[in-house]
Amino acid sequence: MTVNEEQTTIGVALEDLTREVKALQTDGYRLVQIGCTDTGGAYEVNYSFDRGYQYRNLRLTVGPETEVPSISDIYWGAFVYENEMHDLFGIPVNGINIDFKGTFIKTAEKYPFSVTRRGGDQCRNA
Amino acid sequence: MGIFQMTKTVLRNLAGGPATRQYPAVPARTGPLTRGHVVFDPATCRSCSLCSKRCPCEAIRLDKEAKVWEIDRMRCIACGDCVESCPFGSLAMEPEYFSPVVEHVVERYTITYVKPEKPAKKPADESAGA
Amino acid sequence: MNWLIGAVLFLILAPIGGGLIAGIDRKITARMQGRVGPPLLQPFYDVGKLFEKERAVVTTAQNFYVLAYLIFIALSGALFFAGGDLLLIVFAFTLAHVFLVLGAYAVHSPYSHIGAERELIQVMAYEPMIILAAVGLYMVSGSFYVTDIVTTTVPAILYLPGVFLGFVVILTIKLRKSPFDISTSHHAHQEIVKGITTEFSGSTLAQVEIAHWYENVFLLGFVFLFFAWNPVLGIIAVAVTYLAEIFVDNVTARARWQAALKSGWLATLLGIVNLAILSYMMLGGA
Amino acid sequence: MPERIIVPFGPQHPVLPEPIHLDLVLEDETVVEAVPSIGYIHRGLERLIEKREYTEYVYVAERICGICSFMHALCYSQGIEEIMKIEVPDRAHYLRTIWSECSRLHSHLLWLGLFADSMGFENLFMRSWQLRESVLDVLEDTTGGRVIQGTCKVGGVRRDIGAEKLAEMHRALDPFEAQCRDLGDVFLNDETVKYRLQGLGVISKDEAYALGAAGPTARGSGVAMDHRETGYAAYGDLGFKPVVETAGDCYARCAVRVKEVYASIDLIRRAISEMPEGSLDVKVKGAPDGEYFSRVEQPRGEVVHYLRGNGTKHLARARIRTPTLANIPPLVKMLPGAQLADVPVVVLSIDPCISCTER
Repeated sequence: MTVNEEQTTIGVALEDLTREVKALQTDGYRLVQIGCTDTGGAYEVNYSFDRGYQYRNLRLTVGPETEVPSISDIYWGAFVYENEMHDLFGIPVNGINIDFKGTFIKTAEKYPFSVTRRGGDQCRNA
Repeated sequence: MGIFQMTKTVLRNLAGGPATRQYPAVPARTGPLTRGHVVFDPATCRSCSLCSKRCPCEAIRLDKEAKVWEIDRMRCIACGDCVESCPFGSLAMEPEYFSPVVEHVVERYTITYVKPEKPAKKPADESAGA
Repeated sequence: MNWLIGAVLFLILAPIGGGLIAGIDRKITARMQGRVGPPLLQPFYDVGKLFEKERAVVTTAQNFYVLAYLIFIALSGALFFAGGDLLLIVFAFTLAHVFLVLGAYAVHSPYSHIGAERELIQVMAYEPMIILAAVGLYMVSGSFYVTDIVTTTVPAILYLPGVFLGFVVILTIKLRKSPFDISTSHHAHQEIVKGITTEFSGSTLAQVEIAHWYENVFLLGFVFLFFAWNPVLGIIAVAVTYLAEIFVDNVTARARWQAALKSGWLATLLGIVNLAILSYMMLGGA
Repeated sequence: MPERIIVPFGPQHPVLPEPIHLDLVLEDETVVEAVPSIGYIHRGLERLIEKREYTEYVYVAERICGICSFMHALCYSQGIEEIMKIEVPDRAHYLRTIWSECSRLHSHLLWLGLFADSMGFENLFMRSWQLRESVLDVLEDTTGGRVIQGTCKVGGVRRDIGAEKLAEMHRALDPFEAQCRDLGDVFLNDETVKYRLQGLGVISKDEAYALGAAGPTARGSGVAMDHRETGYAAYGDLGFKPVVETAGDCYARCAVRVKEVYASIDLIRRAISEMPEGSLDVKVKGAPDGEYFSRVEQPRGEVVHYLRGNGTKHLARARIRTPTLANIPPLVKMLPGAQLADVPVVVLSIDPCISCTER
């Protein structure tokens, strides 16, 4: 039996985020990942969900210092991704259930992937 | 039989002798394809620098002016991409692993390839190896 | 004078014999696992290397405790081979382990503390059985003295099969073999690192190792007592018992401490039933 | 209330050779809370994509993990192929499947060995790794690398397996399967192993789903979720059914992996006998422009490679979500209530691969 995988991406506004996530949870979606992409000065945060190999993305676009509400009260396991968002990108996340306050991923440099750092850290090999 | 399920294996091991080998006294098993280390032939290199461009970890450096080809063995991940990309067959992959070293040395070769005197339409018979 | 010769011979030869036994053990274990295994004399190389190491200790008290452990283990073994009183021997043997536990408690490491707690649980598990074994041998031979037990012509094993089996079970605990290697094992792949011996290093650890060799020889001597009426059979029995321990080590996973305690007491129960039947028979016969 | 002590577990603990740190809050020997932290070896491989051409990044992607290496390369290549609309030849699909399943075999046998070691069963550990060695030999003979295969590339594969070698592999499968079944019997039937595993670290089906568990951790709890069902590479042709256990304890997770070993052998056997002829790769021209979430089922669970191209030779972003990261929340839920003696067993039951997680 082969299932066709479909991927959809929809934009979401910051204030609608928790409501949309809640709706997806009620629909029986599981959280696959939360990932950030910096788009030169701002971040795109992809919240990915899956139900029966149907892939849905909520895409949130935020500025560098914008606080993002945590979805860890809806998906308990979201704390790993949200701590990662904070530790690598420096995006402040509000109200994570297990907040490591920047110690989940102990990098030598704080917020190594942050947009405000761009250009400062040259890759040694480049 | 729930208890002592492992008995069969234990008896077989006792009878069959050890399956391990005493490396490094006995050399490691390698196959003909094993990616051990890259060797360079300075006599055929035409300084096209494709190898250094393709190298994913920037272990190869080529200086066209000084005719120097360098490889940093500690960076090299032996992926074999340079060997495949070399159009002149100057690079080859040997199956033996490089022996451990105690200090960081960059291997340096001087390219001895001399361009043929007159372009007499030499056929490109030395196509890529590997 | 005989007793003195026995004790001195034990003190000199037991570390050599114990080390060789450990070497053979490692070789056989390796072969059971399909490995080549270390050289036969590897345990001696290990201990020799440990003595050369720098002394790094957290609390100096631990050295004292470990030394006391070594001395009392050697003492109990020497008493045994001098043909002394079994009850006194068991007492000295237990005291030795108390010192080891105190040594582990002297350092402030969670791993060695948990190891020490587990060692105490082990003492609880095997102690009753060792005493029962002494009592059983007394009932058969009519004396607590090793000299008398060795010279008796009664085949003790025929009267004490339950006690012997129980003793073999606790021998697994004593030899620190799987499934009961809960307080420390021969390989540090354990949730509490190396348990009770985690914080010992250098010559202190070497002393623990030598004490372990003394202990093994002493325990195998105890096994011999069950077969003392026929020395040849006795030596074969000792070898077979040890091989069986290695085999069990290789075909089982490590149990939790609860199971070790339960098994120790089940073994004791087996011993008690054996002794009860024996005393009933003796009373009936009398 | 009993006194609580905190026992550090990792990042360098002999039973778990992976740099994950757990603070275990204990009451006697019972765990009441476990706080994980990672990041000891973060390598920033995601950012390396901005410096490497997209065709060369395959080698970097492959080195995210030393065990699921082939599958990282596969997932990355599939993502790029999806963005650039490249049709990969059938033979490449089949070869990719064979190497994927060989990787799964060697990963599962490695895990079974480590798992046996965590419960103090050294002999079983040695036996598992002895069997794994024969898989590694096959990988070395066919790809040139024991754990880093380096044969997957964007647009196909770099090497072929000759007909003779394929026949030899096919012949070797039957005796190998018999040996694996002997090994599996010990894991599934031995009393001491059962005593250590059953009823330990239970996580229910709903909980596993809600926590986003992946791979054998989810399937051991009865969530029938295996990305191979979507039919990437040759799985669509070969047909595939996920292995599911329902108990949700460590024993169930172990059983899933043991049965997946059998399933992988079967998949390899069918892939070899149905291997089509044809070319190995297609020429890749241009540069990727677009984005795709590429997903592949690794031995540890589903991996997500988010790839985003901007029309140049360098991708704008690669974000890799490894299965271990997804399995950390279930692990945090499993640990409370376990005995200290069981902590290594529970931690290993999710098959943690921290070097993957620290990409």
